Amino acid sequence: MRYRSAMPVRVLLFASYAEALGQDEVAIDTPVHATVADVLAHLRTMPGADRLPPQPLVAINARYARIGDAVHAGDEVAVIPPVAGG
Amino acid sequence: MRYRSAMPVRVLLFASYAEALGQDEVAIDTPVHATVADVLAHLRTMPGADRLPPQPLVAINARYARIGDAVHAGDEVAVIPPVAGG
Amino acid sequence: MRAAIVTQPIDVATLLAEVAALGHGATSLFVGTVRDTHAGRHVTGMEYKAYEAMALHELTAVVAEAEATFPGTQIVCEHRVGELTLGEASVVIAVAHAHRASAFDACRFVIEELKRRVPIWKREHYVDGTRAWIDPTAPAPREAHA
Amino acid sequence: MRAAIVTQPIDVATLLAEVAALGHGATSLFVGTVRDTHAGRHVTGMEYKAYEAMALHELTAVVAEAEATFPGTQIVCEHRVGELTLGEASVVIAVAHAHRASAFDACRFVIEELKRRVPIWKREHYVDGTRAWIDPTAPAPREAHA
Repeated sequence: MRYRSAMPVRVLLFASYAEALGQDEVAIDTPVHATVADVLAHLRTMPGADRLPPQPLVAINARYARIGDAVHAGDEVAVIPPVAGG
Repeated sequence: MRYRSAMPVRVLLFASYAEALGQDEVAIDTPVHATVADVLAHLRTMPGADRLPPQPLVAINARYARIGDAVHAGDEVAVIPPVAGG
Repeated sequence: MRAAIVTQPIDVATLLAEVAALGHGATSLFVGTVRDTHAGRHVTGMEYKAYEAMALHELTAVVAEAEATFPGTQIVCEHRVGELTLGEASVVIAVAHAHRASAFDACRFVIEELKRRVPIWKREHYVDGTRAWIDPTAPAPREAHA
Repeated sequence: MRAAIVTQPIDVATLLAEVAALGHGATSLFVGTVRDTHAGRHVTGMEYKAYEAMALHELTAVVAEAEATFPGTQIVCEHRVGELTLGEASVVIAVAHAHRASAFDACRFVIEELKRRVPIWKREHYVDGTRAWIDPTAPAPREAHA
């Protein structure tokens, strides 16, 4: 096992958030033992990320998750704008 | 004008009430200045009328009416069983 | 608005089209159908009978009251009379509005008021060939009335 | 029960037929359609976008919860994604039950929960050619959200 190594995570952006960052998918590397909060912190270094709210809804592998939930290698993390279906 | 004369009234019966009296329409004569109560009293002298409830819903000329409402010559009085539409 | 007592099968698509408008974002439709069971008895068919002139008057009044109570709703309601087979629609109510709350509430209003005051009666036909006029005010032996 | 995210026009008759059963006396249908106005702006079209895998999961969960909350209901729901024109159905919910109260309540439950948690977004197209993703949590300047 390689501790301290980078861990690849796919981040999905939708609707106004995708518009804000100019892309709907970002591949990032996070430390192992990273949480959703770490992923968001990484995202906030990107141009346009100032338009994300302080506490966006998030999902891990297509299920709603909490900001403190652990993220694992290969996970798909989604940042979910206020939903507007119907 | 002929006071004290008989006044023709058409009485409509529906559903279980028509079944009870064996007919769906009755032509009766009531005194002038009669009310719905008088019409019902007349109806109660007929065979099967014991199956009518003490205070049935009534209508005069296709509008809900009260037991004390006046009935006029040529009126159509309906005795309305509990409705069951829908 | 439109209210009608009809003798032919009710066409849901027609009613939906009738209330459609570009300003409407929500449509609530209610369909009442003939069930195969009532109060624990197996039903084979149903006969609806109306005091037609009065039923049309009351149904029209109910629909008008619903549109007045929920401003902006567009409502169409048809109630069928005559002999119906199992699964056939006895009543259809279509309500459209800009928003869903009024559409739902007005649709519910119409069916509740219709059942409370529109002079229509139904006679169930049973497997054994007997028939009985339904009295919704009578206590049901095994289940609540639809 | 059935829940689906679809790209083709939703056929109301298909959904109604799908929930029909001889034991059902009541069907509540909800249709959400694209309006020509929102928050005082004239809308010319709408684009719906879903996080598809998650949207299907959540929509299925909502329908399953509705059937569990209102036992005896049979529910089908389709939500459309892609480009829609004015008046087209974005969502249709059909709920059948023996009795009307559960049919209405379950139908309302599904649309409310869907709007609360199913990850679908919509972008309005305006007369001036601009487009905007809708945030239902933002205060609307002139009217409440549909």
